[in-house]
Amino acid sequence: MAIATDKPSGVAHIEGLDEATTALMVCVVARELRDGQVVAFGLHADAMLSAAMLAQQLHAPNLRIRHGLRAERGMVFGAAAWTDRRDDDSWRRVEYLEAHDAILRAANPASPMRFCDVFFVGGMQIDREGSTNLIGLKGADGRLAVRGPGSIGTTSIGTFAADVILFSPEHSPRRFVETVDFVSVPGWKRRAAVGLEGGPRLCVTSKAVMDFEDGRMRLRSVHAGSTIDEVVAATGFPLLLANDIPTTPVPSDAERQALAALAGSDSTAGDPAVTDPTRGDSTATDPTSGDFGA
Amino acid sequence: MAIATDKPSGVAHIEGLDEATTALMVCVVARELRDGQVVAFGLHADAMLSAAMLAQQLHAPNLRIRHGLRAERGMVFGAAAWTDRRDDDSWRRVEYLEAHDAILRAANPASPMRFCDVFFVGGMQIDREGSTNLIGLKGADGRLAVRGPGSIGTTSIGTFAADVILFSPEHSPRRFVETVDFVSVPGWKRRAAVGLEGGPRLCVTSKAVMDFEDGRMRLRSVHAGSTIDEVVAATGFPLLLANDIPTTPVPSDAERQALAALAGSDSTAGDPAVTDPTRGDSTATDPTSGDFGA
Amino acid sequence: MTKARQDRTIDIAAAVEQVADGMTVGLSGFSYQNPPMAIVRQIIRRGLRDLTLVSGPTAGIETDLLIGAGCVRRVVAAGVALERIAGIAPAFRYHAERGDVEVWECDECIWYVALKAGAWGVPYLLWRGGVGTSLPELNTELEEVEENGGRYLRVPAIRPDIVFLHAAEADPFGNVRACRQAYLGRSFAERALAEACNGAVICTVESIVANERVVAEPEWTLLHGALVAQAPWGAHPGGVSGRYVPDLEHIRAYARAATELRTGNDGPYRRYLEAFIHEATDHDGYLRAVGDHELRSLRIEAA
Amino acid sequence: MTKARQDRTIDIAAAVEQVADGMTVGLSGFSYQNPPMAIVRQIIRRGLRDLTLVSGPTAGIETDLLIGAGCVRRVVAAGVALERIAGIAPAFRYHAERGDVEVWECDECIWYVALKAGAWGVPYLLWRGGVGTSLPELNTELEEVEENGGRYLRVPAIRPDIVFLHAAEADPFGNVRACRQAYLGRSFAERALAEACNGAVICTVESIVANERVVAEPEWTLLHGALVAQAPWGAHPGGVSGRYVPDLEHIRAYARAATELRTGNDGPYRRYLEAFIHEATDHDGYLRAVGDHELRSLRIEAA
Repeated sequence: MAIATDKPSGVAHIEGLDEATTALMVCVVARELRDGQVVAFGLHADAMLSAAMLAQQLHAPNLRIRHGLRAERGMVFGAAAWTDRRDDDSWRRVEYLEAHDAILRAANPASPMRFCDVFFVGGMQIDREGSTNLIGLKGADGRLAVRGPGSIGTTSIGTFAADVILFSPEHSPRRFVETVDFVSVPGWKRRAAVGLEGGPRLCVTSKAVMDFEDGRMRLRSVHAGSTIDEVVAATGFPLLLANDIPTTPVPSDAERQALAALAGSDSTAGDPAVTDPTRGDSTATDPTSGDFGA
Repeated sequence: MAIATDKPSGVAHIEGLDEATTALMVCVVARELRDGQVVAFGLHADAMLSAAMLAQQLHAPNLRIRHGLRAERGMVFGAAAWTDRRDDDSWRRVEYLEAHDAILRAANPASPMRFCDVFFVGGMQIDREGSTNLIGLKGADGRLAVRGPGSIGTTSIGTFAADVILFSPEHSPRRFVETVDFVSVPGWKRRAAVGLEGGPRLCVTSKAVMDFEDGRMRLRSVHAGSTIDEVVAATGFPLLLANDIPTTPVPSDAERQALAALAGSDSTAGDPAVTDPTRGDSTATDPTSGDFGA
Repeated sequence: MTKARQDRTIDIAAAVEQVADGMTVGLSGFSYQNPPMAIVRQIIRRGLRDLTLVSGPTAGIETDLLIGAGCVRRVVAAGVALERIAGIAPAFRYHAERGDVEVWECDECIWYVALKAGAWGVPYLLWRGGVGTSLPELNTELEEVEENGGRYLRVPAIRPDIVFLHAAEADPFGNVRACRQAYLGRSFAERALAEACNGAVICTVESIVANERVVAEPEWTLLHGALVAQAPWGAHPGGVSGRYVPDLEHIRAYARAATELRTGNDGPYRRYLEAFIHEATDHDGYLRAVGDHELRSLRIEAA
Repeated sequence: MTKARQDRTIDIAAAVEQVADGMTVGLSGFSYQNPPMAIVRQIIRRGLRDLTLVSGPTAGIETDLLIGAGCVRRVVAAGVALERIAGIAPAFRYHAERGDVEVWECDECIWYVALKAGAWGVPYLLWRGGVGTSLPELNTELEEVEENGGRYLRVPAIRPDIVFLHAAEADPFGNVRACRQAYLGRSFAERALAEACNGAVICTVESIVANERVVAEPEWTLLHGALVAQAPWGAHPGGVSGRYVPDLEHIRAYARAATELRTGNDGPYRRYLEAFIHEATDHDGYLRAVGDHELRSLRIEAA
């Protein structure tokens, strides 16, 4: 899945992806973030952090970031600011600190202190209307047969966020299914049924960028190195096709320079022996196989 | 209402009371506080603070104090630690600080972090079952005619506290009424009707000490300088009489020494021109007259 | 950086332009501490009407003055008082007794619970404090209900349309700080109001500090995302912890004037409004009317 | 002072004596950070059964180990994972799939809302997060209801019978502090657990500090009223912010053993329990089994 481009430095590492693909995904996300928004994501979402910081540098100086791992012009919301063997001191570089239960503030997106506008969600499964599943997979009897990690913070924050961005390095029929077995965060139709506003706006994978039309996922652009046919085949439901499906623009000079500048700040080296399928930056291959979870 | 005893120094000033009477009331309250309890009171309850600190010194070293004004081995619960022309720095001498909405913790008296066990309440009116009223007085038409200040923190904290201690320097038929016009904190019968545990245990005035028997106020002791008849006449409902009604014991040597030692700590001089009928340490004479509220 | 970060400073007049008649307005202040008085006076100058104030949780002169000036239809506060100067705030008392002003009868906890419901986006929360009292009788929005065999109040959500705060300092980007030297003002009800707010949170401050200072001490940031208006002495005659103490002489004079209302003499109160609000056409004018000498005497020296 | 202030220190064995089969036990820990592992191992040594764990909000090895050791009937957590080492905690996965352990399916916010209901003494609170998801289907205690035309979950109160925490330090009187050098561990879920707790809050700490230090810096006190047990390295193989980082090698070895459970081979897991819990008959024994060299390599140097 490598794409042919110069290797930009300073981008977060995503397990199993080469740096160029990661950089492209980071740029795609960064371009979607608008100035003044508050973006939030989970513990290990290094790529999302890179994207948010890139957007802050390039076009969104008023972006506020809520990230457990490191935060820039944002906050450490309680717990999570450490990683692996390094004790993180990012809380010394943020503008405010809040207790972890500040996540309850997600319930009021109208407040200037709102938890977020944009929230990133991954999943063991993602379906055509953008519902996600971190709960588990059904067996033949329709009951939960494969235990997932649990919904973590995704359910409520995903419920209240105006814009949900789905982030899935893996792009496979097993990940992209017609209907998720269990729902952690509801997609468009499920949201309409219970009167929720907002919903999934974008889905970024290592192969392509999708958006939504009338609540159904639609292919918007394909990364260099993949083809439309390949993406369609790798998706477990009929993907709507935009009228024009360009190649995803590669990182511009400005983006690459900004990414390189970010390399000067602390970057996180993933633990090469392991994967994390529960966050948006995961590349876990098979949630039913033994090759993750240990 | 002055009582004949040596004047102890270092006791909080209560408007309209001589120091000896104040000291006696402080000692009465201190004797009631048990080791390990958490006691809470409002902004201007200097006498309660003196009592709690005295108890801490003499027999209750594990007493925890929640006080807006100053706190010792306790907390400043948010707002209140200033007084008049002095900017109070008591937050530098406490063990923990909490935001003002820690008062919501009153709802769980079982937690080791509980807000309080003992809570002090005053009122424009206090009735025979120990209900209090800070809301207002009824006119002839049964509607609110005299506006009180409002219930402040008394209602909820008084609802959850195991022991409510009523504190009223003024002892008059107008303050002690058969039935309060409006209820800020419910007394015994009202609590039983809605299933509340705990309730008013003691009532301390400048004339006497009352407790409760079967949910009705009972005279327990009379301060030197007053008589049983005088106290009964000053109470606007039939006061139960204990079998033996002694003179309230005057401050012991140990109590007087401890009070004198407390004088070394910051003491608050009340503003002599004014009174505060809304807190337990008030001596406001007539809630319907013009001599308070301005 | 190709674009500059947005400056979130605003002036007092522009801040108050965001208020309209009938709005629900949250106000900081715990008794004498941190009331947004510069804003209050500008609201009075604009002649706004029918406001619902969410004050407090224990309100003081900011609420009394707005009531006395005729701006208020309803007050959500657990108490309105001027500490030892007036155990019942006099304009509040006068207008509540006349029925000009409706009181959303509550206590401090219920005040918080209503704002938590607002912040959490739910129609109500249950609360046990207040059962067996007169609160549900006087405040028809507090319904006493039975749940699982126990009695509770259903406390409806309150969501201010706009919130005004006063604090020691803020940076130009909306990070509001308490005074480093003082605990006070660090954990009042400001967060509860801001979290429940449906609209702008506007904070007047004694001084604007550099963002670098905020980043160096993030634990002192009270709240973020605010609009910031510089207003030195903006809490006067209230106090700001670590900066200046309340002006008791001024408050006492105010209280004397307000107490006259009940005797049918509104002259002193009208003269107070004239001298300190209408003739002093803005905050600087107010400070001149109070006098430099008086203000300086209130200042707290750094420890 | 005629009486001495009560020392609230306790030892690990006495702390765990307070737990009984079937209890609801709150545990600190956010992923690798601050799990009360010395307590967890003692619970396993005692062979306690049928516990309901209120872990997290995002649980890690403390929960996985208790499940693997057979102590747990139900888990209240928004997620159970070993970060990058195991995206789904392996013993949790194995026993949940077998049906040995019931999962009170929730997310982080619902976890907090349930504890807030517990702390506030109400039977339930309403919450909007989770409508339209599978949570009410999988967790029958979460009822989806209609209120004022909107859909909400009724989240029932959770009240732990006892809560175990691990923190950097405490004084002998129950004031628990975060490490001054680190933000982390300062604002986890500890307060939410302690506020909802029906019984004792017991905190193991790296070190016991003088009360004078607590009073000098009251803003660093996380909670008060706790019982305090000294347990240096008490979070190992988790980390304590400002003190030591998680022991990833140890966690990885543990995860390999736990992953074998699903293949039907429980030998490695039993050997792990033997070596680190049963043969190491107390916390000191555990630290000897881990090895001084390994522990020292994890220490964070003061900045």
